[in-house]
Amino acid sequence: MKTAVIVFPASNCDRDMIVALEKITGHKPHIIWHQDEEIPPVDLIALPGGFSFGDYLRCGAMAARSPVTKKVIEHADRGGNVIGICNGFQILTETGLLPGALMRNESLKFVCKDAALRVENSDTPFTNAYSEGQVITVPVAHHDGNYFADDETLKAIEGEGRVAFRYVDDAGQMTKASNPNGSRNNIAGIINRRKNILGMMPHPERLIDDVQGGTDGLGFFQSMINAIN
Amino acid sequence: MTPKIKWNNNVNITPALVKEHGLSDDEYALCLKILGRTPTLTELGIFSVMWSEHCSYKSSKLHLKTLPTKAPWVIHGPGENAGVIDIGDNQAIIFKMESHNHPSYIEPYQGAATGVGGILRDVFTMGARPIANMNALRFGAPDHPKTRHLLSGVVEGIGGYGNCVGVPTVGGETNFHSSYNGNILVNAMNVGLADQDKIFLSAAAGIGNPVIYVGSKTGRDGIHGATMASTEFTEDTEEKRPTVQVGDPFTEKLLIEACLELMSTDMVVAIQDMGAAGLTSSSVEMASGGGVGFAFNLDMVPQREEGMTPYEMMLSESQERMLIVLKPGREAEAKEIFDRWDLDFAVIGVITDTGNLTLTFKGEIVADIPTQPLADNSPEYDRPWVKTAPKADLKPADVAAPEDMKQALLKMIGSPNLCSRDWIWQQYDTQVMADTIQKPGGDAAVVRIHGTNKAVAITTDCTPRYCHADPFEGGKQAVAETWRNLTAVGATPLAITDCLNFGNPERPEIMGQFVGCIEGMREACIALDYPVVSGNVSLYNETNGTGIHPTPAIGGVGLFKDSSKMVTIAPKAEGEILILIGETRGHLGASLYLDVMEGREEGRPPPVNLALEKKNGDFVRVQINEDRISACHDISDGGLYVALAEMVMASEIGMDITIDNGNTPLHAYAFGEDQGRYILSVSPEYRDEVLRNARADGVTAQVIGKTTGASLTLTAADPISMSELIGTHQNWMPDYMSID
Amino acid sequence: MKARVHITLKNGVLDPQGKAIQHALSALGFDGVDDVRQGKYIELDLQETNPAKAEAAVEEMCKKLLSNTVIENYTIEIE
Amino acid sequence: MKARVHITLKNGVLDPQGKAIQHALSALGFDGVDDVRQGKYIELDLQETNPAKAEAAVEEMCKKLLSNTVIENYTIEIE
Ligand SMILES: Nc1ncnc2c1ncn2[C@@H]1O[C@H](COP(=O)(O)OP(=O)(O)O)[C@@H](O)[C@H]1O
Ligand SMILES: [Mg+2]
Repeated sequence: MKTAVIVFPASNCDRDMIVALEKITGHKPHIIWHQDEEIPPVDLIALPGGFSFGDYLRCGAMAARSPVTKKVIEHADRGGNVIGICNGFQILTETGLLPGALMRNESLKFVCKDAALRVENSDTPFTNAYSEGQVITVPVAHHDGNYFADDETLKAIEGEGRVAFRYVDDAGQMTKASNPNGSRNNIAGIINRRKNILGMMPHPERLIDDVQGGTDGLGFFQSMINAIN
Repeated sequence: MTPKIKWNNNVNITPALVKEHGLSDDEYALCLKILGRTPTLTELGIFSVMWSEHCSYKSSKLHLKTLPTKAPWVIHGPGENAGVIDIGDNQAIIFKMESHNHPSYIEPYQGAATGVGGILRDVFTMGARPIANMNALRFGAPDHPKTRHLLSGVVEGIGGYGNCVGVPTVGGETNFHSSYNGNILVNAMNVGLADQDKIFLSAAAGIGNPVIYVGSKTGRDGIHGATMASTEFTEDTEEKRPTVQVGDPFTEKLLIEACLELMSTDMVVAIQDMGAAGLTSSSVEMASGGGVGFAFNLDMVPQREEGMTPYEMMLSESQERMLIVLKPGREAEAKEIFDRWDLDFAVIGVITDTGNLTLTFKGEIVADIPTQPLADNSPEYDRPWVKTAPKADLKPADVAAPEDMKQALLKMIGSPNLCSRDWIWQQYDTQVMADTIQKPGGDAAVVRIHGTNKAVAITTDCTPRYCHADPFEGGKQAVAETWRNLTAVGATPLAITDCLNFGNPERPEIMGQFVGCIEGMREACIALDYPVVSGNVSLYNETNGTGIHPTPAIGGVGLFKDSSKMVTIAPKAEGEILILIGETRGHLGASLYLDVMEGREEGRPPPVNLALEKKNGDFVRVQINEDRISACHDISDGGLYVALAEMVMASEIGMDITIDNGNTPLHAYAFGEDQGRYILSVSPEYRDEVLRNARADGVTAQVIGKTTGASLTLTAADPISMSELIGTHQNWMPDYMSID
Repeated sequence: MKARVHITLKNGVLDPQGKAIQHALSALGFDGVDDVRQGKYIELDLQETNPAKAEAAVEEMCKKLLSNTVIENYTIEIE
Repeated sequence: MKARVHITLKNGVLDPQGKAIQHALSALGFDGVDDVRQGKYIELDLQETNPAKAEAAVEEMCKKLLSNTVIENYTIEIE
């Protein structure tokens, strides 16, 4: 599986993503700087977490308008796989590749902690290694992860099974207390209609090694290998 | 259009002006002697900041020199931007702690944020990639009207900066005490990783080499009171400007990447961040350190505001700036790197053989100061001091037993100084870089050395109530506690950094506290073979004649050659045996129990027996490294029962404890803060071996119970359920902070 | 010339900041605040001297960068 | 009545957001933008019907909560 990781100024989970992709695919991803004009042909493009352009103005706004992002959009339009983690998810909504927006957390505070996620749809290139309804624990670390979409959009996303992950409690129940940021319907990650783009706030790339406290993130990467190979 | 400059550098230097710049008569006389003439206004400003307490360490130098700074693994001790230690395989750990107390009180968010930014620069300027942030915080009493606002702003600022630059904040400490009501302490520590053959120092060299300014533009930020005084001389009638510095973590992140990229080439001769006193101290340190002169054309300095004067440019504390000496002819190549990262890059001068800092502005020389005398002859005071009077001993019998042990323990773990810090660290990205293998909540944070099996353990500690009661014992204890916390996770302690926060050194009592703490630190460092490699002093933390509790915050760093040896405070299973290491006498003097339960602050602090400390710690470390221990926790604030409760909460496995307190009253045994103690949790198969090894090493060890069930059952206390324990521990801070 | 841009959340879009401010105000004892909405205010110094052209340019800036039209409205004043 | 509050950084205080926006605009090909400053814009719906009283109340809110007077200025409009 050939992959590329896009690096914007002040991306800061790029290395974590590169390490995870290399560990799992056995190949070093292409590292693409935001001003690069071309992305070599790859099976997957990853937009990593961080604070691209300082998260100034709106999270992901400036990155979404970077030259390289046009190439990401072209890749996605051709049906290529794209994932956006955290800041990457924010960028994907800013480009319009995914619907909705990520607003300031309801608490107004940055939140970093382990979050229990329920896999809502295991029939995607990003979740097929999990089973539907499975509860996994993956850390979140963000200031703006409060997913918003208007009623109509939300209905469409839900109706089409496009919620990939939802915040739940340890027992798998969707509760207010288990929602770390105020997201509508406890949404932690969504896919597009064509199922080739996924955006999610939690960080699976931080949980691929036992010493990191668990390996619940591995399935995420395994899914893509399953889908692509 | 640029307004016409009405700057006049040749103002009359009156005694009043000298005084406003904080220079004493003697200091000014020395300044005249060094120059051989009256200073210009710019020069006066430069002398003033260079000889300020903050930059010159004039009150503390004499005593700091007594601290041990050497060990075979120390590569660079104090004197560089940060301390450097050898961790094998050509790798080095570079670390330092620094205060940002005053700015954080004025503007908590920006003050704390720029504190983090500053300490990051101290570390990456030496060629290290920052890998972990720590923060040691002290706030006033919870019921003081400012505390909530300050806590909220400081934590948000630390997170706001550290999270954005992508360095995990992995631990720290947080105290509340009324002595900080008017002077909070915000001490930030950073730890970085470098290759030993890629360590950069600040001493400039090479006559004719270009001197480069990179990073943010210079504005009028943070120019001290002195500037306010000088406004009348600039004929500049603009509104009074705030002196608060605003941090730009985005630019810092770019600066880190650009500087590390530059340092991976062979272009750099010397590099130095612009910290306190900005361009002045960085250039004086670089020039005097290398025995050379600098000639700057200040017109070349990137400026954010119009009409900036040389005085303002030299004293500005705008953030996110660096000064670099390049090899000749490499400017274009270097500029390319900074262009790619969208950072300002300007050649502002050259190295000269004059030994002087020569500043030109609009074609006129505005300052010409010999740097060597300016740096080396900075004042040094042997300030009068008096020894802190010893406190009377407090016997266990002098402290009433609680009516109900269970309620007493709950009150302790739900008190401001012992409750969970979740509310704080959840606002920090503790895991970015994906190498954090022990998060906040344990005895020390542990961060893996990327791509290796090695890891560093990091902790910050100080118990100001002890330092206040007995500076010598308190200083000793602060060092020993960091050593103990590193040991408790299984790491080998290597070295410390410190941040010495005290009141007004011109008061002999305060100076006595300072001297006492240093002496105690020194003894502990020597006994534990644990040198000081960097540090920072913050004096005058005082309002209306009331100083803070003496607070020598210590940041300790230890190493794992094999990170799989690490343990946490959480027992792994039911049925494990709990072994108490060390002697328990029930010392309640200056304890948290006395404070929380009786509102008293009395008595001597628990003495630290350094020989025992070392023996117990070495024993514990060996047991951990030989895989016999499944969890370990040192006993600190709140004593044995609190430590046990913390282990139960971390594992969510209960305990059944039976104490043999002999002649010691049970509450003193349970809550006393005797030093040098640990609790080990071992699976039954290792029980006898651990006890046997302890006996062989002459270490006091006794079995006190086992892990079992879902509640904590303690001698003479009703069982406490997990939910009661965790709820009480976790709720205080969120509840406190939700009251607007 | 100077352009002033106000960026506000569309009706129906939740505003966590506004809500938090309203809550904090009431906790501080300020009663009678029915609603609070927080937006952005951006001032631009432009070299353009023709107001119509300036407005058109700022309109473009708003569409392309300054606002997220999924959730935000903007207004422009030129002076 | 409605109150509109503008909160802007004091003169001379670094505005990293404004700087970044200016930079992004130029990267998008918008030339001739000399400076950008970002501030906050807050709208409040008040029950108060007396303009003077409303203004006084909002002034208090600005001092106590809405603005950080160490680095920010505020202006209030009542309508
Ligand atoms: N300001 C803070 N930031 C991050 N972690 C903190 C902070 N304050 C305390 N902690 C964490 O809380 C835990 C308990 O702190 P403390 O009681 O000081 O530990 P100890 O007694 O072992 O020194 C530690 O893991 C520490 O790192
Ligand atoms: Mg400890």
